[in-house]
Amino acid sequence: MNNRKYLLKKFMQAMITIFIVLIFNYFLFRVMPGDPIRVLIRNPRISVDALAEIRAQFGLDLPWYTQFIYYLKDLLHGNLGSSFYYREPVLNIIMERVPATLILVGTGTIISIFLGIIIGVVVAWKRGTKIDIIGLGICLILYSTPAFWFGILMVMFFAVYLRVFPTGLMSLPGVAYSSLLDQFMTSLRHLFLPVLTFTLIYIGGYAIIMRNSVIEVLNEDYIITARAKGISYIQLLKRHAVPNALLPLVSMVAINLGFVIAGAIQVETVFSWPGLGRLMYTALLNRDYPLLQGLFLFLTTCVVGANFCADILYSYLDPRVKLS
Amino acid sequence: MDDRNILEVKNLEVHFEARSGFLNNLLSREVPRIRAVDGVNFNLKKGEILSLAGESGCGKTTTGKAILRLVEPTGGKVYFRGQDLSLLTQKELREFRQQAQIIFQDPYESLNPRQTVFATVAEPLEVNRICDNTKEKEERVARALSDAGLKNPRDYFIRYPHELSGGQRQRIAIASALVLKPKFIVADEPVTMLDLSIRSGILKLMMELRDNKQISYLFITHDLSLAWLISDRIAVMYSGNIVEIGGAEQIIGSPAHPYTKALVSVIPNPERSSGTDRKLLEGEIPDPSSPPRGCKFHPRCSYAQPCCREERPLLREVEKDRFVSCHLV
Amino acid sequence: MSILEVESLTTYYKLRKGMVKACENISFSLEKGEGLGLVGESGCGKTTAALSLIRLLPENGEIMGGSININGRDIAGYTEEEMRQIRMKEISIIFQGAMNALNPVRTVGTQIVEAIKVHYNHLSDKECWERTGDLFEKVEIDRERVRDYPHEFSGGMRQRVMIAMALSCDPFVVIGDEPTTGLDVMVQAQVLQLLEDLRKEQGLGLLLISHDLACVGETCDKIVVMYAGHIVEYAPTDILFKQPLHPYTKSLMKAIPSIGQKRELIPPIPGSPPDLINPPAGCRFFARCPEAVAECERKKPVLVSVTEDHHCACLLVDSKVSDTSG
Amino acid sequence: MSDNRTVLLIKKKFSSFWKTFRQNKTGLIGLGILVLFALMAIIGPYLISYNAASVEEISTILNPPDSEHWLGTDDLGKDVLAGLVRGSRISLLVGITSTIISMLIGAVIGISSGYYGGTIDAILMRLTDVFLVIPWLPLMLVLTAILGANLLNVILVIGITSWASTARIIRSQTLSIKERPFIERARAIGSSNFHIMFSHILPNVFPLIFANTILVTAIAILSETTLSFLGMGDPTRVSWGMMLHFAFEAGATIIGAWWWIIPPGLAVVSVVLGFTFVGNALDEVLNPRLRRRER
Repeated sequence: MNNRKYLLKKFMQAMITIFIVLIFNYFLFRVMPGDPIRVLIRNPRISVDALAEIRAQFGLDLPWYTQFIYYLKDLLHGNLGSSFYYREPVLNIIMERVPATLILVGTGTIISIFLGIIIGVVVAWKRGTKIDIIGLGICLILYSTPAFWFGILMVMFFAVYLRVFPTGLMSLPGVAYSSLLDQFMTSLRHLFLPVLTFTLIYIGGYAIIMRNSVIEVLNEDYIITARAKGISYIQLLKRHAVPNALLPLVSMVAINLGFVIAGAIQVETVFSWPGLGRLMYTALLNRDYPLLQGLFLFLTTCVVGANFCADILYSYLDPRVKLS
Repeated sequence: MDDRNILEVKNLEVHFEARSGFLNNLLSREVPRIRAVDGVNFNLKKGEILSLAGESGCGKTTTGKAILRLVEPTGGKVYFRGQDLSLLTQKELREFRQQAQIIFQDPYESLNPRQTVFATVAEPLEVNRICDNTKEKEERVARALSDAGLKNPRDYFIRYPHELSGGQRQRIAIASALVLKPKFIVADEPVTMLDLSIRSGILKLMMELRDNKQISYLFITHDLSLAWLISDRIAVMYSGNIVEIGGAEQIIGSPAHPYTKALVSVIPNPERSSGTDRKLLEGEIPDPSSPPRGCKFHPRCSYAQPCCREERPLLREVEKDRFVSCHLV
Repeated sequence: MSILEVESLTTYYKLRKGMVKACENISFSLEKGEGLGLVGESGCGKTTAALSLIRLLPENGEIMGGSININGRDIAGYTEEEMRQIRMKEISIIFQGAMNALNPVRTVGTQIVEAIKVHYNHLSDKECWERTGDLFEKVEIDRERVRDYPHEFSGGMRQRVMIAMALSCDPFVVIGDEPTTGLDVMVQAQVLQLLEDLRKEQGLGLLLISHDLACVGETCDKIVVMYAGHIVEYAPTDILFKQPLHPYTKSLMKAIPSIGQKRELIPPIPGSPPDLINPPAGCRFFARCPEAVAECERKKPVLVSVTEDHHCACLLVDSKVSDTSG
Repeated sequence: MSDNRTVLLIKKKFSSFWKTFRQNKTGLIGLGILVLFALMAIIGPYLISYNAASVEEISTILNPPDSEHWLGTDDLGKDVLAGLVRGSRISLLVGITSTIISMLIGAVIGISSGYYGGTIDAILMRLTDVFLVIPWLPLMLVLTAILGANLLNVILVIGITSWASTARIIRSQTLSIKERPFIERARAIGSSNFHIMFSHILPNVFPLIFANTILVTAIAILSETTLSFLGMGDPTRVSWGMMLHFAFEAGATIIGAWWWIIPPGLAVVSVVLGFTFVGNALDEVLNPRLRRRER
């Protein structure tokens, strides 16, 4: 199979996935117990006529397939409906929150992958020694720790007990900054704890995957071939073991995005970080269904997109995939 | 049908469609066909051992499996004791499978690692609901094991394959074929994975079973010297076809087809000083999805004539019971 | 002087259950341009011996004693760093099953260039690739194919790539560890022919490890037969085939179907090789030997010269020898 | 005779399994942790009483640990240790039952998809992919929000959202087993598809399923904790996650009531670690793939 065909195939698969998610998403919010309109209106004494009018207004009197087509049409125009709670278009609310999450998740993920790889390689290299046992132990503990609880511990220790970092939020509300540098430093201080939490939580997972992957690669025959060439151990790691071990990590990182989002929800909730995760939490508390639906669709599309990118990357890294 | 024959294979064809998913079908129209077996003809007499020899990818294993309908043939006919196998009902197919069994190459792989010896050998009886009586079943399993040359068969009952040696495992595999009392066995490279010192034991066993139980064998092998050693006749396959078939001594002693000649010449022979009179072929076997026009062997054949490039030769009887498919013979 | 001289090499594996005495007191020598076959059944220690020579044993394997002389220098005590310097440059190895022996995600060319660069660091990139192309032609592959990936080659072709790699730094000694196992007869013959031609052309010392006595007999000048970690017989090929002395060698010979003679199945060797963690005190072949006498169970045979270059480790042969000489 | 044989077989299998497992130190530590928590869940609640403080006893609210309340009290004056003990029941119950659901779905889909191949495989794998890429926590949150937060729903939701990776692993294992000659042998003796799946594929993927079950239990317990913390747990059945939810909502972080925060979290970490240790050990013992090459 050539490269274009491979990409086309992967693209089609991604599209099918998104479509299934769309259908799923659409029906999910229509099987809610009770009448969605009643949930929406939250006024038990509304008259029957008024109800019918609202029903017609939302198109709920139409057959389900017509409704579904309207829904798709709206989606194409970027219309995700409007939030009960904020009384604003869902898309606007989401877009407002994207940067905050990107900063948190982006820095956290990059640092944790980078450090995870390094730790994984070192631990695999020293396998069987004390470094391996201690490193692996710490990684497993981090992997087993709920993100929110770790965040709470961070807050309690650094913000409440030591008082060196703020307990949460992205900036102090209503404070005028003396300079741009000051503002930057304040932001950095607010960013520190959430990013630290986020990074530490995910380092463990990445390091364990990397360790197992490196050990598996080190057992391959081509490693012995490479050693038979007389190359040094460092070169062996650099040229064969690590690049080949990184391959499974590429797809793992993409699949793990779901976990990363889970982490974002927890960390943002604990640190009152004004991103998508916290938005999801408040939407849940307020039972703000249109917002939830929009968020859910948005996040899923992001993960599907990331997986597609990982597939493209993978096809460049591993010449074998195009063949199968 | 000649009733001295237990098996007659006529124009057997197995063409695979190159595996592709739903999306691939959508994206590309042409589906390459792999011609694994491309018109194979032979007969097997009762109590005979016929070797099917050739390099990997020549279709010898697929032929064996297609005869047992473990792979569905896409063309041609197979008659077993005069019965057309393509017309069997599910029930008849089950009955056929009790008479025709297969032994695989790798005794490490052909036994389920999580089944005990008893479970493995008794399974054919259970699957075919042959005997429900536990005592009788144990009796038959024990007999099959001792027929396969294992002393004190009951000691093996609760052992697992990994506790046994390679030779013992292959005997277990043979026992699980024997328990159904078959009349015909396809032996797919049964000794290839075994050490030289164990091989002759398994081969001897197969010969004894032929003599005592009148079992006919289709012996699939890549090793011509082995084929010569144990079989009555040899059929040499190349790229999905039989190129030569005849008595074992004749095929090895005076090969007729250029391919057979080359194969015979490379049989390792320590008595010979190195390298002399070996006919090394250039290149490799053709891609089974696009075999060359004319004789499939012509690109590698040193005797090739213009007609070889155009016309595909048929299997012709050149002397009694000796068939060759070559324009030049 | 021999380019490779191995003297009582002993290698063990550490397992939880104990030491596996995989290879004991192995001695042989290899001259320039000579082919030596190391033959035996699975688990006889032939691969262990090969891996000991180039010091690529698994982590639990350890050389317990003996010397390995390459061009007169004993490398048995070399550090890993010193070993690195001579691998490929003086001694190289061709592994079996070439699919996994090559890194699947790098072109075969890069993998050979990598080897050249380690040992010829004065060469430029272009010269390295030039050299790789030349090597490809030497092993009869189109030089353009250096840019292909391993999965784009057939099994026989990959084995040729492995040979090209093994020759890339002009070693004196090449070890072929079952280089043709798993290949078809015709391809096997092609590869063996190629190895033989290269050996004679370049004056390589070729150590061919195989389970197939017939194959080795056809391509090698001398043969070492191993059983259960010991050398049982060591002789020039023609002498060995004409006059095998050790009972094990004799039964191996008989097991090869000899075309042109009478078709008959010889009786198999009964039993199986001994457990190498607790090997028997006497001859390791005792339990399966058709000619064994009571003494064999207790007394360990040593490798003795029967004639000048015919060596055998068997008490029966030993006594005959001492009879005639005494 | 044949019953006798079965007993012998089971004995033989178990003793050889235990012989290898015993050598795995982390596996033993994990097993120890799990046994401890299992005991705590089974008999713990009978030993410690768990009552809210009455109005007069206002002084017992939010007390740090002392001799009477070893782990202090919460904002209602309840004993944290007692809460921890009761919570272990809920957390383990949810973790184990939802894992069983998840494994059943995963195994059925994985085996049938791998064994039948073709269109069935294509459809099932698309479905699996969808479940694999849908962000897992939002899906669970949304589902529980819609279905209503009670214990049964939490179990169901965790069960039906966490089977995808299991199905993938089992499918690929099935695919490789399907290609092995003993399956063809089974077909050659006339076995039906059902027979082959049940007596040949299943026993060979079972070790993988088993090890995976233990590992998934760890994830299920983490999921339950997170779900509850985010307010989607059953408020009447207080699990460790729910304790943390109440503590967080009551501002225990800011007050510095560490005795209310640390124990439930530590309990989660230990149990998850215990399951992970045992799961990894089982994986190593039953599916020797990562084991270092010897010889």
